[in-house]
Amino acid sequence: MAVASKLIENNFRMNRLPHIWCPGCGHGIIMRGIAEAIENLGYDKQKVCIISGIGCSSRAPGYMDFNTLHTTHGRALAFATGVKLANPELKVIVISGDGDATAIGGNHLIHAARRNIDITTIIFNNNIYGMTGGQYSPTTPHGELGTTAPYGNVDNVFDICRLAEGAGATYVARGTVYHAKQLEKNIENALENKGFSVVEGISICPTYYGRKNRKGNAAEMMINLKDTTLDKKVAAKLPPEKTEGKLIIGEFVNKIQPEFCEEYHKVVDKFTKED
Amino acid sequence: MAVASKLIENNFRMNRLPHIWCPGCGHGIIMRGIAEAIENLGYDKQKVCIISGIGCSSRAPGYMDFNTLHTTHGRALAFATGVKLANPELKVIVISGDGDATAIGGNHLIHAARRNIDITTIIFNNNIYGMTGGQYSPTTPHGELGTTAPYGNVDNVFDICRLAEGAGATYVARGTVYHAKQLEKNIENALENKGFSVVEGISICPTYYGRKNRKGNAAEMMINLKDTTLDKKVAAKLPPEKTEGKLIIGEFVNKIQPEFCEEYHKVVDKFTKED
Amino acid sequence: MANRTEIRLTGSGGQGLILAGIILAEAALLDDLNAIQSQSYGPEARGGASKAEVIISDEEIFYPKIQNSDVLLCLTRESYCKYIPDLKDDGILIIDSDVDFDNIETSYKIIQIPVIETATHEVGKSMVANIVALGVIQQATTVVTKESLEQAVLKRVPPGTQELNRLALQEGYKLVSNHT
Amino acid sequence: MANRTEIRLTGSGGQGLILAGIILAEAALLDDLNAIQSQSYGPEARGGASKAEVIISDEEIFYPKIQNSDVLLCLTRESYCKYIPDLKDDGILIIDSDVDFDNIETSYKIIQIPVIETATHEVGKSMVANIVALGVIQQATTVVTKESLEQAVLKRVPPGTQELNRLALQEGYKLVSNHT
Amino acid sequence: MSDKKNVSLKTNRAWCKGCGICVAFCPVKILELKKDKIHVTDIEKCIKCGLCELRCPDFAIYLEEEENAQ
Amino acid sequence: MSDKKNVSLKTNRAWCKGCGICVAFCPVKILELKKDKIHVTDIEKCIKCGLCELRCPDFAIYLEEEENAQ
Amino acid sequence: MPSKNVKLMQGNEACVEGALAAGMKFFAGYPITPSTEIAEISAQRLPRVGGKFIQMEDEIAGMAATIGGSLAGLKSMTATSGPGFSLKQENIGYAMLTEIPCVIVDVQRGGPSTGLPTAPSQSDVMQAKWGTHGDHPVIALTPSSIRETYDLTIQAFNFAEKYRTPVFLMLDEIIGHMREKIEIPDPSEIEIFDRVTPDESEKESYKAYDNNLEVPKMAAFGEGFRFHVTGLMHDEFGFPKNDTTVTEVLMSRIMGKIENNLDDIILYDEYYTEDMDLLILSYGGTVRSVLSAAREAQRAGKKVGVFKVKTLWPFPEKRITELSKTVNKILVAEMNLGQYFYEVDRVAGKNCEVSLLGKANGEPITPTEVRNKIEEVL
Amino acid sequence: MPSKNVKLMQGNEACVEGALAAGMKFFAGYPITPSTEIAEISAQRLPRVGGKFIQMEDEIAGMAATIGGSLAGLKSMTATSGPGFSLKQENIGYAMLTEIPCVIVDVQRGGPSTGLPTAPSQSDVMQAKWGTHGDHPVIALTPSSIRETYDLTIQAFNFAEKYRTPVFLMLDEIIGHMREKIEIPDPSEIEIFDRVTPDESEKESYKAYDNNLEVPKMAAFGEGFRFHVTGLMHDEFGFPKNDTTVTEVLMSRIMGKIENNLDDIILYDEYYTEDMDLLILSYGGTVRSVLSAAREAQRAGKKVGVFKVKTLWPFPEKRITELSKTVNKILVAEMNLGQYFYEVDRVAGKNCEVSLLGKANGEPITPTEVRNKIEEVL
Ligand SMILES: Cc1ncc(C[n+]2csc(CCOP(=O)(O)OP(=O)(O)O)c2C)c(N)n1
Ligand SMILES: Cc1ncc(C[n+]2csc(CCOP(=O)(O)OP(=O)(O)O)c2C)c(N)n1
Ligand code: SF4
Ligand code: SF4
Ligand code: SF4
Ligand code: SF4
Repeated sequence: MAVASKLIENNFRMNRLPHIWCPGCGHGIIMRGIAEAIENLGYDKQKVCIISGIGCSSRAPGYMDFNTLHTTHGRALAFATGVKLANPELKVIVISGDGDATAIGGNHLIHAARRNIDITTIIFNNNIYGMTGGQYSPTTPHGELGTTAPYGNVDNVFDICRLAEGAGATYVARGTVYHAKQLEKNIENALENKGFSVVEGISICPTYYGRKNRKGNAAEMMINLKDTTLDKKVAAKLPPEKTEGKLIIGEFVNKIQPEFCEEYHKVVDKFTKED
Repeated sequence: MAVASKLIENNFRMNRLPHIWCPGCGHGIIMRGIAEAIENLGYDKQKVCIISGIGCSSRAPGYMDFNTLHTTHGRALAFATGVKLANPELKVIVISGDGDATAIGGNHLIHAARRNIDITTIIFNNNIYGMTGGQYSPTTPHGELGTTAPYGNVDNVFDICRLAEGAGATYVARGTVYHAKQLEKNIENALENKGFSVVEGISICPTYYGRKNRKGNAAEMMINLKDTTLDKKVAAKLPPEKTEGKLIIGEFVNKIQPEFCEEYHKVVDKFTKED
Repeated sequence: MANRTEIRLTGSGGQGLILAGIILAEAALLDDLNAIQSQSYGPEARGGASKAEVIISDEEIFYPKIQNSDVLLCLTRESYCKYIPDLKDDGILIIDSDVDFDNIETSYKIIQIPVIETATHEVGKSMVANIVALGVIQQATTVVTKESLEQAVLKRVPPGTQELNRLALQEGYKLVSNHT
Repeated sequence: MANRTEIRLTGSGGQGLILAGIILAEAALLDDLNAIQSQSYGPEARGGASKAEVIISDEEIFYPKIQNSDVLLCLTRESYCKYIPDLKDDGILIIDSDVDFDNIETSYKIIQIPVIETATHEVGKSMVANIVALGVIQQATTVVTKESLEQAVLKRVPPGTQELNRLALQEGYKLVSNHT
Repeated sequence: MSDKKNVSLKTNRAWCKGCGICVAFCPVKILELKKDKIHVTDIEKCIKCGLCELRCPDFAIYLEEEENAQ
Repeated sequence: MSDKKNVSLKTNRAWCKGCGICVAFCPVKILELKKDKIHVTDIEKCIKCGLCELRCPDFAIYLEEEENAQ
Repeated sequence: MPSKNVKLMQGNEACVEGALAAGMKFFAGYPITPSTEIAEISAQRLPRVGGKFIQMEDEIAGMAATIGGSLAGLKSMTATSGPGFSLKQENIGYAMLTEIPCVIVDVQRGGPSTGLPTAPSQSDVMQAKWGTHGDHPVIALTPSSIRETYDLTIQAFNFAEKYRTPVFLMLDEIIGHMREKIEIPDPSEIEIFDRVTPDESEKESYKAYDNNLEVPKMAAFGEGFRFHVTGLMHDEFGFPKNDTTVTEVLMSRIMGKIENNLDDIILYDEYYTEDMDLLILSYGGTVRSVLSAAREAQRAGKKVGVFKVKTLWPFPEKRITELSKTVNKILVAEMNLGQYFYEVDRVAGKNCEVSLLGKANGEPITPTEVRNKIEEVL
Repeated sequence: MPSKNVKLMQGNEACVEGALAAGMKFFAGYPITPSTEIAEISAQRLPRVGGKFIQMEDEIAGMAATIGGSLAGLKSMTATSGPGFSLKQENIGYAMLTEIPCVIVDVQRGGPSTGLPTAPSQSDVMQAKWGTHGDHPVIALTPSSIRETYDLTIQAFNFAEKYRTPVFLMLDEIIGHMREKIEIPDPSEIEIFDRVTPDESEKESYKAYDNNLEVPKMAAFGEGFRFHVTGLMHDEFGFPKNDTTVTEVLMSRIMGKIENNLDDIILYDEYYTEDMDLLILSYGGTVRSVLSAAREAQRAGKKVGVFKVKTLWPFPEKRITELSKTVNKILVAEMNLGQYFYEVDRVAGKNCEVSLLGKANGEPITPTEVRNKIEEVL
């Protein structure tokens, strides 16, 4: 008897599973979604390259049966930029945590967005630093607790999607692990965008964020995701009172613009064709 | 006979002038504007602190007769955050170049914006790295030349104002050295905003950006600023054809939101009042 | 030679073994002994398997890690397998009744008792299994006094749970007394 | 001893002195000599005062910087003041006519000639003052041959400006010949 | 999963971490935890919706295509 | 600069770098460069608009309040 | 019953408590194992004493904000581990050249790179000395017990303030994470050094980099001195100067303020060094294994001395030279593949044989390993 | 008339030309004086040979992208100066542990901090060895002429590819910015080393970190090997392992691949060393002043030998030890306040007297200064 579904067998390094994530950690759901999106799109796995930084989420590539690179904290996109420009044939996916992508890695995120380099970034946003044990991150809501915010976080949060948009990303979407199917679809669309794509996947960390902030167990945190989010299209039809305080999910940007590697290759081609 | 106006004598270190900037460099105009804004607002100069990174523009604090700090490339806002939080009584101003603020310093820019810490950042945007001799920067227009973009820049640009807005800045404006009076007004408003403010001051670098891209001499570059920009309010009344390709100047964001140091002090106060 | 006891508390994350280790060490200090508590992590700081170490001695303790333990508490099979090789020949293995151990010739003493079940059913909170375990260790080793242990427990547990924890300790003592 | 000439070209940024230094060094290579060209910057890479150094020798040149110059070209007063102390006692000072120099007892040779004016009026482009200066230096020192200098100039100047630059060189030669 | 007839529900207790997510979201309530591991109470009632598989973070419950169903 | 009567145009040739910006923007065209430094051709025509001061990057031209104008 | 001030405390916690005792009022950092507790406890404790804690976006910013906090007048600290220590290096160099007092804690873990993030190591010892570009003086202290962590953290602040310089406190994961008995000294017993500040009368003449003083006085921003600070070479007023003499005078004062005060700065302990056949030099968590083995050796009548380094940098050259003349063999025990060993060998190698007991596999050097090495060497 | 291949070339330009000759196809960096020309010339030249140039947002990203480029199969380089070198250190450590070939050029300038950005210096020599956290091997080369810059850049690429490791090329501002005669060798004369790659048949069994090989074969992403790379300690397949044995085996292979090949890697030149009263050891731009003074001394009949270091790291311990037994005095001349001196003193100081001629004021050491020192010492 097989121990896992075909999807898992086809796309994961079976001998590396089960993964190290805690019981109920949402990260596994997003990781599965990425694999399913890749499979749905029929990409050649030899040409798929998955790159991450450091964090719980950043452990994902180690489990996935592609060309995989686990780099330094926050720098995945900079490594990915090198890989992609050096070999534009590769389908490059970056997996990152909210801390990894937007705290220490914030600069690489906005510059990759500015360049519109053809990389798909999936941010596993659990609103906390999981790997180091529950410090607040740039997405920990104001007032909530973290080990370094013992009296309630005084910081404001990033709206990752607005940040990515402001920096120039050509595909931007947000989904949650509760809305796993939609999230998978967002990832597919992101992968199909020729340019820089950001998908913010709202995850859950029952171990730290959940426990610190009394959000209940994993299942309760999932239900909470259902209750506190609204689809963009649905929200558009509601009066403001009904959308207030809700996290909007859905696609925010999906546009076509010159892609960095293609632009660069126009220069190279000019010379190599001359020869 | 005095050698300079009262404004200069009152706000500058006369023995450090003339400054090192090239003939026609726009940076002096913005620096003067900052001094005038401070004087107009009547700030106590003992309480004004001006902080910069590295670059031609970042030399400004050395000339200005306040508490001044010339730091490492890109890091001015991180130093400034320390200064401001440690002593919130100080009026903290950061002067930065387009490279300093948005290339190497991009992360600190977006995080200072996110925190809405009460710092006013003036970005001297000359669309190039001046100090190191003319390499393209994140604001060098697509297709233009820099020493590292010998065949035309393939990168896309940041819209600094949109980036700052996306990151959470509560005051955002753009002006130019041609529109020096308006720019000064923007700086005043920025200083008066209790929170994080960004003023993008479009400057001119005749030595590198101008020469490389055949933009003419300093005066011609100034005139060009007049011709290629449109005030936001004016633009709002024009049909799209008339605004296309123009750089919009004016105020983009001006809103009130909780400021970081104040929020932090609420926590401190809770304990110190208990005593 | 000095009187030195090395105690290893093992199980899985969330069982409160680090806290138990701290309490045990603090109890030793109350007895005017020296104590060092340390723990080791997996490849990262987050959750997973858990191990706390306590060394108690009447002279200065230099090396803070356990080389061979005198006492080994195991609340999971995984931790039993990993740490049993380092138990001294004349040591004591305290193992939860739910955990299978290998039936081999051993020279160490085995105390198999229902720590977790006692916490859940006798005390009423599985959370206090760590305190039950402390009672067991005290009774089995007398490395610290009951007075100091109780004082140390009460200092560390959340307000309002004192009675519960006192009961947990008592149940721990009893488990050993009843153990044949 | 080796035949070694140290030449310092000084003035302000934008006068093309670095290019002149490179051309002079390349001319020396064409004459099968060794040459090193270097420059020094102010506190930053951008504009400002400018200094180019060329060392020409028939043996291997180790130390690439000038200690005391044999030839000093000054196109501005500022650069004259800064570099005149390092001119050798038997050196040559070539100084633009617009620049005042201090009327003191000197043992070095002074050639004051209108380099910039010649470029502007005789050749018609102030831009080529650097090439005029090269003509002057050649004529005053013969450190490189005229053939090599001309070849080196023509290799480096923008296409279409060859005639202009050739003329500039000639005017440079003439300036020295006419100088009393 | 298109033809629901040919699939059946499988669990992998070795990988299951007992988080209870599948239990909470099973529409026909046939999942429970036994000794902190997943357990199917009544396989007959399974409607093969795949919601458990979709949200199991540990790939420990899934619908498998029957090999010889064709 | 409010009371234009009491101010007069000054230059500081030592600081002037000859960029020509003030020359280009003087509305009454009384500024020029002489030996790469600022020069006022006809001070009488100065309307004291201050545009030169506003845009001079080197603070080398400015309107000064007359000390004893009151 | 032990005294009321006796506690069981973790190394990282003792570091924060020491810092607070020394007057720390500002902490900026970024979490990283195994230093994170220092940030966490600072976040809890600082607001309660009117101090400020901020978690920055990364380590570079953490270092920058720490410097900023100090310039605004507060005693400031940051804490990190290997990867973060690497990132901070540029701004550490800035603090050295601009002479900004602050304390940088590095709780060392297994490297290189992400390496073994939760494992102990002492492999940043040379990075502390040479990690940033350019020549610069370094003060680095390393404790080997919880009480020493408390004391040396205070010492680190004192040195920072006294000599206007960043000071490193090098912990290792063993010391950072273990809990041990500590008797907290009474505040009255603790000597605290505050930076020397200029007084009102100096407002007009204030030289932030007065070369007539070994350590120039330091004003805070906002107090009316309006001085300039730059990471370029600068004159006595702090303004950039591209001048060989200015550079020489500045650099020699900066190097000199440390070199001229070695006797004040260099701290170490010696055990059984009166009469030795072998001297073991060690520090931090490792010296505990050495002391354990040496105690045992002494009990067995073997003449094994121990030199416990507390000030890693500046290097205790004088004392080690002296000792190297009294012994035939020196063994350097450290949790790395040989770092401090090089300096010991340079200095002592001229007089005796120097060998290394190094280990970098994620586990501490055990007393048994030291014992075996003693037997091998003696 | 000199040959057609004779040119006047700047050091930074020779570096790019050497890199292109070695097969560089990827450059990622961030401008900084005095290294900027390397980026600028790469930007001009690379697209013309089908290569890629990218200016990243900062030096950290520049280093990361360089590693990425190499993993995708291209020979990669980055260039920087002191402050940027400090910033790159974390990712340099990553490249060392993950064994990614690449060349990192550091054109040294006056430090610490922003210091003297346009002035020459050799003060990053120890940073090259110890700048990143953790223990690691280092290869660092340093040229003293334009031709040597060309040759050693090729050598740097060859070592990087041969040993699967980052290699430093340490220039100084003197060499980087001066223009000198260079005769470009014919491509047929240049030996080029390409990384050893696994072949098709190994697809299923490929071990990116095969410990049976001194230097494991390196596949590129996208070629069908689907391997994993991590900066954590890892097993032979590249997967993270928190295991002392795995760590030991990995680290000893990584250290060993350099230590076992010292004879291949260590390059130096000797002048007049057969019969000496004094040996001067120097490198880079400074050795030119030394050679000038030594030539003069020899002409005056003084027995002054010169040891010109080309491979700074690994340290040429064997040869320096030998030489130190044949001479009474060794003088180390370097543009810093004493860095390489420490290693020379450690190794040679056991056999002879070692002294330092150091300078760090923004100006090069002149032949006159060397001459005076020779007179003082002899
Ligand atoms: C340079 C550096 N700084 C800090 C760390 C410590 N660190 C590891 S992961 C992490 C944050 C993880 O949070 P996030 O990216 O949100 O991912 P999660 O673990 O929550 O999935 C931190 C701070 C590090 N490894 N390297
Ligand atoms: C860490 C570091 N990297 C690079 C440099 C080199 N550098 C100095 S200024 C500068 C860019 C300046 O451009 P910008 O910020 O736009 O200011 P401008 O000079 O144009 O006013 C660079 C790359 C440096 N000093 N430090
Ligand atoms: S700590 Fe949080 S994010 Fe990390 S594995 Fe556990 S639940 Fe997931
Ligand atoms: S290089 Fe450009 S930005 Fe710098 S001073 Fe000159 S004109 Fe201004
Ligand atoms: S969701 Fe998965 S891991 Fe969680 S209980 Fe169900 S089967 Fe187990
Ligand atoms: S704008 Fe100023 S610097 Fe330029 S020419 Fe006029 S006075 Fe001179």
